[in-house]
Amino acid sequence: MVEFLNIFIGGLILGGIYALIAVGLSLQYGVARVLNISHGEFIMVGAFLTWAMYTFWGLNPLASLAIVGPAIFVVGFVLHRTLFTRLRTSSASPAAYEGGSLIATFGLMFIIQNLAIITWGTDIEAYSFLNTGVSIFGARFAANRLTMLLFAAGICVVFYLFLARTRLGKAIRAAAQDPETAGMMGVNIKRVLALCFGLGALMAGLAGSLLSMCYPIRTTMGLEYTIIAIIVVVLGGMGSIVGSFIGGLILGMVGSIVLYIDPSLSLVAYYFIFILLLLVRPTGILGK
Amino acid sequence: MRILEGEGVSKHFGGLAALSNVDFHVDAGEIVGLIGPNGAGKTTLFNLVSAALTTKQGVIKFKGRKITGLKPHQICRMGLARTFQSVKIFGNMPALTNVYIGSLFGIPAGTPSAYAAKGAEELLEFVGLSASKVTPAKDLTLVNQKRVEVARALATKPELLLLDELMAGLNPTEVAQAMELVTKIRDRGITVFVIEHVMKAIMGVCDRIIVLHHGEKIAEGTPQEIANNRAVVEVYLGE
Amino acid sequence: MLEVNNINTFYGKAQALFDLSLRVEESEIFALIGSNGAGKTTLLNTISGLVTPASGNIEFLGKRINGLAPHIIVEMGISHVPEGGRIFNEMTVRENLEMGAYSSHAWKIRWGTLQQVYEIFPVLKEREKQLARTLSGGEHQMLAMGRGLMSRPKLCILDEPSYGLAPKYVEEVFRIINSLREQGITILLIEQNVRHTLETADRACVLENGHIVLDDICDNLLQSDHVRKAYLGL
Amino acid sequence: TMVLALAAPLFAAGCDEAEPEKEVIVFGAARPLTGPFAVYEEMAFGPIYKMWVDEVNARGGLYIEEYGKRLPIELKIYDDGSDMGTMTSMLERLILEDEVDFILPPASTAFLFAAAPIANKHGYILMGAEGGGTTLTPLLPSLPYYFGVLNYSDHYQMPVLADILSDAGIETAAIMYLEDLHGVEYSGVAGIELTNAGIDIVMTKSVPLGVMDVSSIINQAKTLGAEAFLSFCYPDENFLAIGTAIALDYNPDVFLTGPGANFAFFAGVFGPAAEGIMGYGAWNTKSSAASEDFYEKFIALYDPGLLDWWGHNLYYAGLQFFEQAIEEAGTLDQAVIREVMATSTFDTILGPTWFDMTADGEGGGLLAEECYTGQVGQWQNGVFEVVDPGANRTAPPVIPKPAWPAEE
Amino acid sequence: MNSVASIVLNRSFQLGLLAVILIALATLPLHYQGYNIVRLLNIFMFVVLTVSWVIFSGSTGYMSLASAAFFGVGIYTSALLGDKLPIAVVVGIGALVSSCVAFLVGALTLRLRGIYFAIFTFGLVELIKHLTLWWEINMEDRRGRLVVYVENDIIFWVMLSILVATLLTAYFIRRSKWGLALQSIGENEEAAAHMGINVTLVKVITFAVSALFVGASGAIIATRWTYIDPGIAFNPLYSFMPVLMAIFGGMGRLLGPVIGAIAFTYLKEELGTEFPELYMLIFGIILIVAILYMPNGLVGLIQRLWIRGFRRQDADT
Ligand SMILES: Nc1ncnc2c1ncn2[C@@H]1O[C@H](COP(=O)(O)OP(=O)(O)OP(=O)(O)O)[C@@H](O)[C@H]1O
Ligand SMILES: Nc1ncnc2c1ncn2[C@@H]1O[C@H](COP(=O)(O)OP(=O)(O)OP(=O)(O)O)[C@@H](O)[C@H]1O
Ligand SMILES: [Mg+2]
Ligand SMILES: [Mg+2]
Repeated sequence: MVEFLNIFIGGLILGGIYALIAVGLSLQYGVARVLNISHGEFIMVGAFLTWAMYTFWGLNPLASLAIVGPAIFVVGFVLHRTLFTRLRTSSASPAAYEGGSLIATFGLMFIIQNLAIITWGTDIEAYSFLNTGVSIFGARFAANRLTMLLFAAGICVVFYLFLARTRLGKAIRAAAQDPETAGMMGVNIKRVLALCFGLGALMAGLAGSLLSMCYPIRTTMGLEYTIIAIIVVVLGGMGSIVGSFIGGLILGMVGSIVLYIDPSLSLVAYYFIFILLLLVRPTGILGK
Repeated sequence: MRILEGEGVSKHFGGLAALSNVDFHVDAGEIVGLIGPNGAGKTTLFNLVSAALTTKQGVIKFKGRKITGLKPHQICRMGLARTFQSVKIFGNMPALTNVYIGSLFGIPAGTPSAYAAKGAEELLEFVGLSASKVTPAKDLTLVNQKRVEVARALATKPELLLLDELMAGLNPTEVAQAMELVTKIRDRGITVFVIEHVMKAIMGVCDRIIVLHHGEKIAEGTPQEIANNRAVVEVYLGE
Repeated sequence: MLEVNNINTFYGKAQALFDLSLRVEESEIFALIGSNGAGKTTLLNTISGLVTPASGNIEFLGKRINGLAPHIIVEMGISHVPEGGRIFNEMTVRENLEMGAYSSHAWKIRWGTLQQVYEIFPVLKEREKQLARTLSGGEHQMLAMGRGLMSRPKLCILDEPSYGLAPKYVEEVFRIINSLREQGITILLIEQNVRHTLETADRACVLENGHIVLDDICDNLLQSDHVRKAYLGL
Repeated sequence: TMVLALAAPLFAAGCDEAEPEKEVIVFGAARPLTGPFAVYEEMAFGPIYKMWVDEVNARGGLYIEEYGKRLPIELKIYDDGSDMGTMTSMLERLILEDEVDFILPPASTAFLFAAAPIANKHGYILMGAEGGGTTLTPLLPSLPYYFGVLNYSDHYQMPVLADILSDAGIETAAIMYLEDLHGVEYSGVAGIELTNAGIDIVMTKSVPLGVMDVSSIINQAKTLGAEAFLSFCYPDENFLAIGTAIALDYNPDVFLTGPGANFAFFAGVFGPAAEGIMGYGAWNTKSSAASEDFYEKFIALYDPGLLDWWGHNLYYAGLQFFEQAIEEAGTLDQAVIREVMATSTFDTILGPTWFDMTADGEGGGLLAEECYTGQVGQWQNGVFEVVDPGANRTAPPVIPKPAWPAEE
Repeated sequence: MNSVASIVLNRSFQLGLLAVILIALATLPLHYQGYNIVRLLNIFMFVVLTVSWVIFSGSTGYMSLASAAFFGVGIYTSALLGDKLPIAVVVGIGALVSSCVAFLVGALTLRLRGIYFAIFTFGLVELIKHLTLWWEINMEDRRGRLVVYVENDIIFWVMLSILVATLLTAYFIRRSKWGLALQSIGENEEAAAHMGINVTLVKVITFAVSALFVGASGAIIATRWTYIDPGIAFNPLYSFMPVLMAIFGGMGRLLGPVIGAIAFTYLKEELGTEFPELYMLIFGIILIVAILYMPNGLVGLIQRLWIRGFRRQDADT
């Protein structure tokens, strides 16, 4: 029973992280059509801001979510309004835009990382926060990881409700399917796309904040997280927020089980499951 | 001679029976119409015949040979060509290249490419597009894109041609021209199987009409018989 | 109500509309006729802001609208039902309709409008929760029109609403257009079903190669030799 | 137009320039300024070679008899982006195109392995810094220009650890190692040495780079009741292991992580929880007066959090040795300097320092065992004490380690 | 038209110039031993990777991120066999093994489309990497291996031959019926199938052919790297780089990827050595500016300038 809980809740925690990392990217690619290679850099910046505020000002990492999120949102929004909007209007076709924006985000990745290296150096940073055990029916878990899971789940649910229920959320979904027609319905497409990009960045920033509570951070860590995010998003089905969530949980559970059996196989298992699932469902779990 | 025949053809999408147990046939030299309300399964039938979709239920034979289970390119090389309801052209290629590809690959290997190129030009003229040879296909109007598709299909030297809603969006005068085109295709010795919603055209060119409704065949006969069939009037024609 | 003055529209270097002018009066059905590629869709797209004219002037209710973004034009009361309907396949019927009422003034009163739309198209109420992509062709077109109405337009632009529809639904479409007019909505219509259109509309103009060649009340056009020959196939 | 594209690089093939009068000595290196290994540049060899160059230049440079004057040192550092292909190319560029006088090593064991044959081929002395390993030992005879300074698994660390553990009466140990040359070597050697010392290895688990959860391993070690937990991973995984052990309340008598525990900032992150954790190294200000001086110099220049209590004094000593060998040789001829390095003993912050050469002095060498200030360290009251048995010891090991502190 | 231009555009002139350059390149190591050999062979390698990528992905629109897998397979072939067989044979085996892997992968996955295919192939690289790692550690109790040493000029010649083979293949595929089939698959695969094109066969074979060159260049470059392990051999960088270089150069014509790879490799190295602390920043800015102002890549820009140059000349005369 305890072992089962260890694996199960461990899987939830990992899955929660994966989902949180992926949801923002899913939004950016699914709606704004930008496969954001610099996604991980936003995670990294979120993590470093949180770390810096904790170390230098003693600010509670959970409280810093409220600062990091909006700050990174603004950056994402402005980036889209300037760079990507320009790119979109000057691109000959949607495919050309996707290719172009891929390159542009590569560029962004280099720029953000270099700026971060100038600011924070390349060494490892870490802090200890809520690092105590919490017992759930006899199984013990680190409090910071549970907190991260709770916040990740909360953020994802709020975000899902926002998309499903609100006027803006519906506009975002409509824009994801057919931006031009959404424009004809009265949606300010430029703003909605920028909003999506900004929200994606915001989710990345929050993910970074939460991750920094549990893992050491480095300014060069971004790409690793981008890769995880892309994998989860594709696994879930492009543009499906719920899919990303499910994809994250599946990978998390698989990871947790394999870590229990043989940790050295965990990454082999991730990629194996990923490849297998794609072969069975060529457009992801919830793709159409 | 039956150039195309199907027995007990069925297709399900999840729980939805898009086609159930349809028997049909097309004789060589005929123009056969396929009509039915939206969503009746007409395009699905074409997709099965041309192997764009596969099914395990039922048998489809072309020129007496079973073709279920074959790949689209094999069916094309046997002499069966088609156009698409939602056009599928090679958008960034000039109209002429679209047709040229048809003549290059649809015919037996070893044909000199100069011959194929000539055939392509001739066909483009046949569908009335010789003026737009070099225009990238995506810049043509929808109707002209459909004509490119017809020329491209003809370029593969088919014996049977499937036309899916060639006449949608045409005004009556243009419909008349399109009808003429269909007749001319038949006059080249090509059997034609058409889906249309434009009654005037269907009634005008077809020798025989098959009516589908909810994936089932509800009527079959000459245009006259179909126009007077009560079930057809009720579910399809209206009034 | 809508006044188009001397607009010229280009796709890249190719000119699609030449010095084109027309007027649509309040509460009428105004039809555009023309062979394929004549520029009808281009004209509608220019009016609703999807394409920007290179020169000329478009006024709606006395205000200049060319150069404005589509979402602002919708707010001003023009609703465009595009070629093929272009409904949001992955959203439910209800959500599609709500999207139609996205513009701020329509959003506040969307529940009322929704009931009205359901009255016009009772089928849509039955299918409320269904994903739009599972609708039949006719229902699909009804949804597109219903969505157009949700923005409470003063002017409704319909681009070939009967495209690809079975004959039975084509009748239905014209019935709906008539009932819209009865509710006082002005209609700008493109249809290939020329006879039916000219019998339904008040006035119409004939577009050829980006030029307007005829502009008259429909009864006259039905008598015109040119129209009879080129568009009615007589 | 195809032609033009192919022609372009040809123009780049420049012609030789006449050699100017020698004014500076150029030291070149391909270092990971970016990418996953960039952390080495900031926390390991990076600060040391910069500090050393500044010091030498402050003295006016290296005195080279051949030129009859002091020549200042200039650094030429290229970024290898943590990519092997780039590193090997950059190294050859430094040697062939820039014709630097000396090279400094790239970072990480694998990169050292790749760099050693290249340096050797061109007859450049390569002092090894971050990395080294048992796999290199059999190759040493064929690499006369290689001089490794860092201690590694069978290069005295594991035998010493085994002694410490058996002295303390530890009977069982659990090993977690990274799927990486470092992890594989350490776990392999630990298996041999600990078993020889009569310690039962109850668990050996490997984890992939980038692992995000090690609770199952910690849980298992806890269930098996392993008295010693040895984590042969990099800081990322080691931090995770410690954090998880604290949360899961697994407090073995010995908790060793390396590399990781040897960095000064480690104690900052874990605070009181760092108490009693062991790592490799080691040196501290008590090791010798020279160590104390070195420490003072370092913190005058850098954030004390960047200190490495394992490698820093070794890298610095290596450079001091290199520097004296060059001056002693009185020329920039690498072959001559190599002979001096292979046969001499110089004073460095480690005291008298020399290399144990292979193949009767014809092969490459490793820093002699006697020169090290310590092999195993342990955090005690905020100091990384050397706990080796013998003369190097600065404090006796605390085994069992204190309990994890309660979170306040 | 202007006479200089007409000479430059003359076919036999171009071929002649090409031959001269080729001979100049081939004989370079005979009288020169410096770093430019290394620089050139690195450039060649990236041109090979990029052009191979374009052979398949450029026309079909299937964005493959599997290059690193084929490259790594080549590298490992070299590491395992390099000391047992002559280097030319090793390179050949590397090419064939990569090609076989590509064939299998292609047969399995080419029904995936768009981003799914791209990320699948990426996942594949990682899977192979971690499997190799697992196998080395658990079955052989080691990690990484040394690769046989080969002289730089030999590497140079082998790489040059691979380059020539790649360019010739790309050129002839582009001009053939086969190339048209690939292009039509990129435009609309379903329609292509209905035109009588055996799309599966065309895709899988092209994929396998393009992997030949990637594998070969991996096998030869490994000897320069001297020491490799799975992380080094299967580095996703070598999947991303060809894509970036191809887009950077422009994919409209064969020349685009070639120029893109040359310019990119050169730029990256020069920036990395001139401004090691800031080059990522500069590089990032260049990428963004390039994509904003050169929508058709470098060749697009060159073409534009070229045409403008002609206009001016024409106006002058
Ligand atoms: N790939 C598919 N997946 C799921 N359902 C499908 C698919 N293709 C068709 N359908 C469904 O099958 C039914 C028949 O579709 P089909 O396209 O054959 O109709 P049709 O008779 O051609 O209609 P129309 O006249 O509107 O073109 C429809 O309900 C349609 O929604
Ligand atoms: N996106 C585009 N790019 C380039 N040319 C275009 C584009 N859209 C339309 N055109 C051209 O503009 C002209 C007018 O097209 P438009 O779609 O307005 O015609 P239409 O009258 O609506 O025709 P149809 O009856 O086929 O709908 C045509 O020649 C068409 O080829
Ligand atoms: Mg259909
Ligand atoms: Mg139109």
